[in-house]
Amino acid sequence: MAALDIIGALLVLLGSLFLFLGALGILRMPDLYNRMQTGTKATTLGNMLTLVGLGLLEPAWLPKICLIILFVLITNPLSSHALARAAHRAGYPLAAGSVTDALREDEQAGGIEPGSTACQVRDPGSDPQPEVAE
Amino acid sequence: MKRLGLFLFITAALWLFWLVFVGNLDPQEMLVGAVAAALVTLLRSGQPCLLENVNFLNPRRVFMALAYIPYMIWAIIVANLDVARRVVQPRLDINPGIVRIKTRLKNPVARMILANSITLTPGTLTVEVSGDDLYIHWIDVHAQDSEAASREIAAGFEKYLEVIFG
Amino acid sequence: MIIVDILICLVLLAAGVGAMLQRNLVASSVLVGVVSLMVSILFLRIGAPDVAMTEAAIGAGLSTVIFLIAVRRTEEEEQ
Amino acid sequence: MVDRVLILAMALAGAGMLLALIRLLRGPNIPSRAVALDVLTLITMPVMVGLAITSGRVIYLDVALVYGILSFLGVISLARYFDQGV
Repeated sequence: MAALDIIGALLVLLGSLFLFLGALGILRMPDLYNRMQTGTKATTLGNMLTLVGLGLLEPAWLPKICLIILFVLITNPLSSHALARAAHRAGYPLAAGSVTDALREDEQAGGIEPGSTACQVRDPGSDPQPEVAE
Repeated sequence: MKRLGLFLFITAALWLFWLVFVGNLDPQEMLVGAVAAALVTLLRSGQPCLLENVNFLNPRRVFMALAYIPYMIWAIIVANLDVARRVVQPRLDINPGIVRIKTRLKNPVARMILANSITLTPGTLTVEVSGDDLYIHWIDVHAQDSEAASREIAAGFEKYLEVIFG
Repeated sequence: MIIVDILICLVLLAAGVGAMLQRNLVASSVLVGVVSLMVSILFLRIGAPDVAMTEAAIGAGLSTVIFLIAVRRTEEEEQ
Repeated sequence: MVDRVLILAMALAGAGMLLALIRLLRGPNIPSRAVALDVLTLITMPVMVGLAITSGRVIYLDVALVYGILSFLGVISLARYFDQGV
């Protein structure tokens, strides 16, 4: 039992380190898409490792913890893909040092349908600051 | 026959979920869960199901589907270590861009799993899907060419998914 | 354990003050969602799991959606 | 021993929360804030499960479960806010 406890504690520590690194990543990265890469994906592994470690500390709860991991694995790519797609359609640009943007080129060449026109972002790149109406 | 198999599969999956949610093996709970799972499956049986034209009875496919899970976990761990290395370096070592890759998969479920797998491995993120093309945001672009990028990003997953979904 | 409590309370306070000072309505509603998330952790800490569950479901899940719908409607009204 | 490691891990996760909150407060545009919200929810789930372990009550796990099901609702609704309106 002691061995299981030690392995679980190590996994928890490693996982929380990954959680911390993911949060550090979203603070350091230059643009939205890179933040999505480091932020949501590195924290997915941190989440999985931490939950598996906690499950090893308390083996009776393992099925429910596996269910939580399953939900995270299903919903996380869905939400980040939806966010990336919506942001790209709304016209948020890539960072200055980016190499290539095949999607923008193909959109302008008319190869695929352009982004939806229902939503016009007034100033892509930073928050539209509304005038205060007091 | 095929519809019956699908019915039993979905009912069993829902029942398993119920049991994990409830958390004990009381016969009363198990009975109620089985009835509820069968009822839910019956109520939605008229609608089209994504898994309808997938045949899981082939042992080779089952084996590949089981082998896909450790492969996926290994890919996630390797890619995560790579991204973590990039985050902690004092100078950001990134080279981002959006590339276009082509997929050979025809089945919509297989495409969904491919796109989600690409999104789940750090370093690559599916931004848009259009026809056979997937537009991937890549944190370290070393192949702008569509063919080479497809080989590097998607080939590993496609090898498994092609067998699973035939 | 007290360290975790202090960190959570710091996040809670910063998110609450940020929600008040923030000019952008969407960002403000996201911050309100964070506040209710932290409050649900604090409810867990003081031993009220049912309240925490309700707070997590309503506060962090549903109220963000309702705030966003309201912001969208007001924007349409203004234009 | 294990308890101390758990508290250390939770403190590390709490520091991560603080960093994500800085991005949430500063973030130049709304999708960046949505990413920060996603990270915050992902960090919160292990913290909730850790609290369940340290207090030893299985009902605390259900809170994390409910939150895991509902957490992506906020991010999806933010994405739809950009795409075509909620």
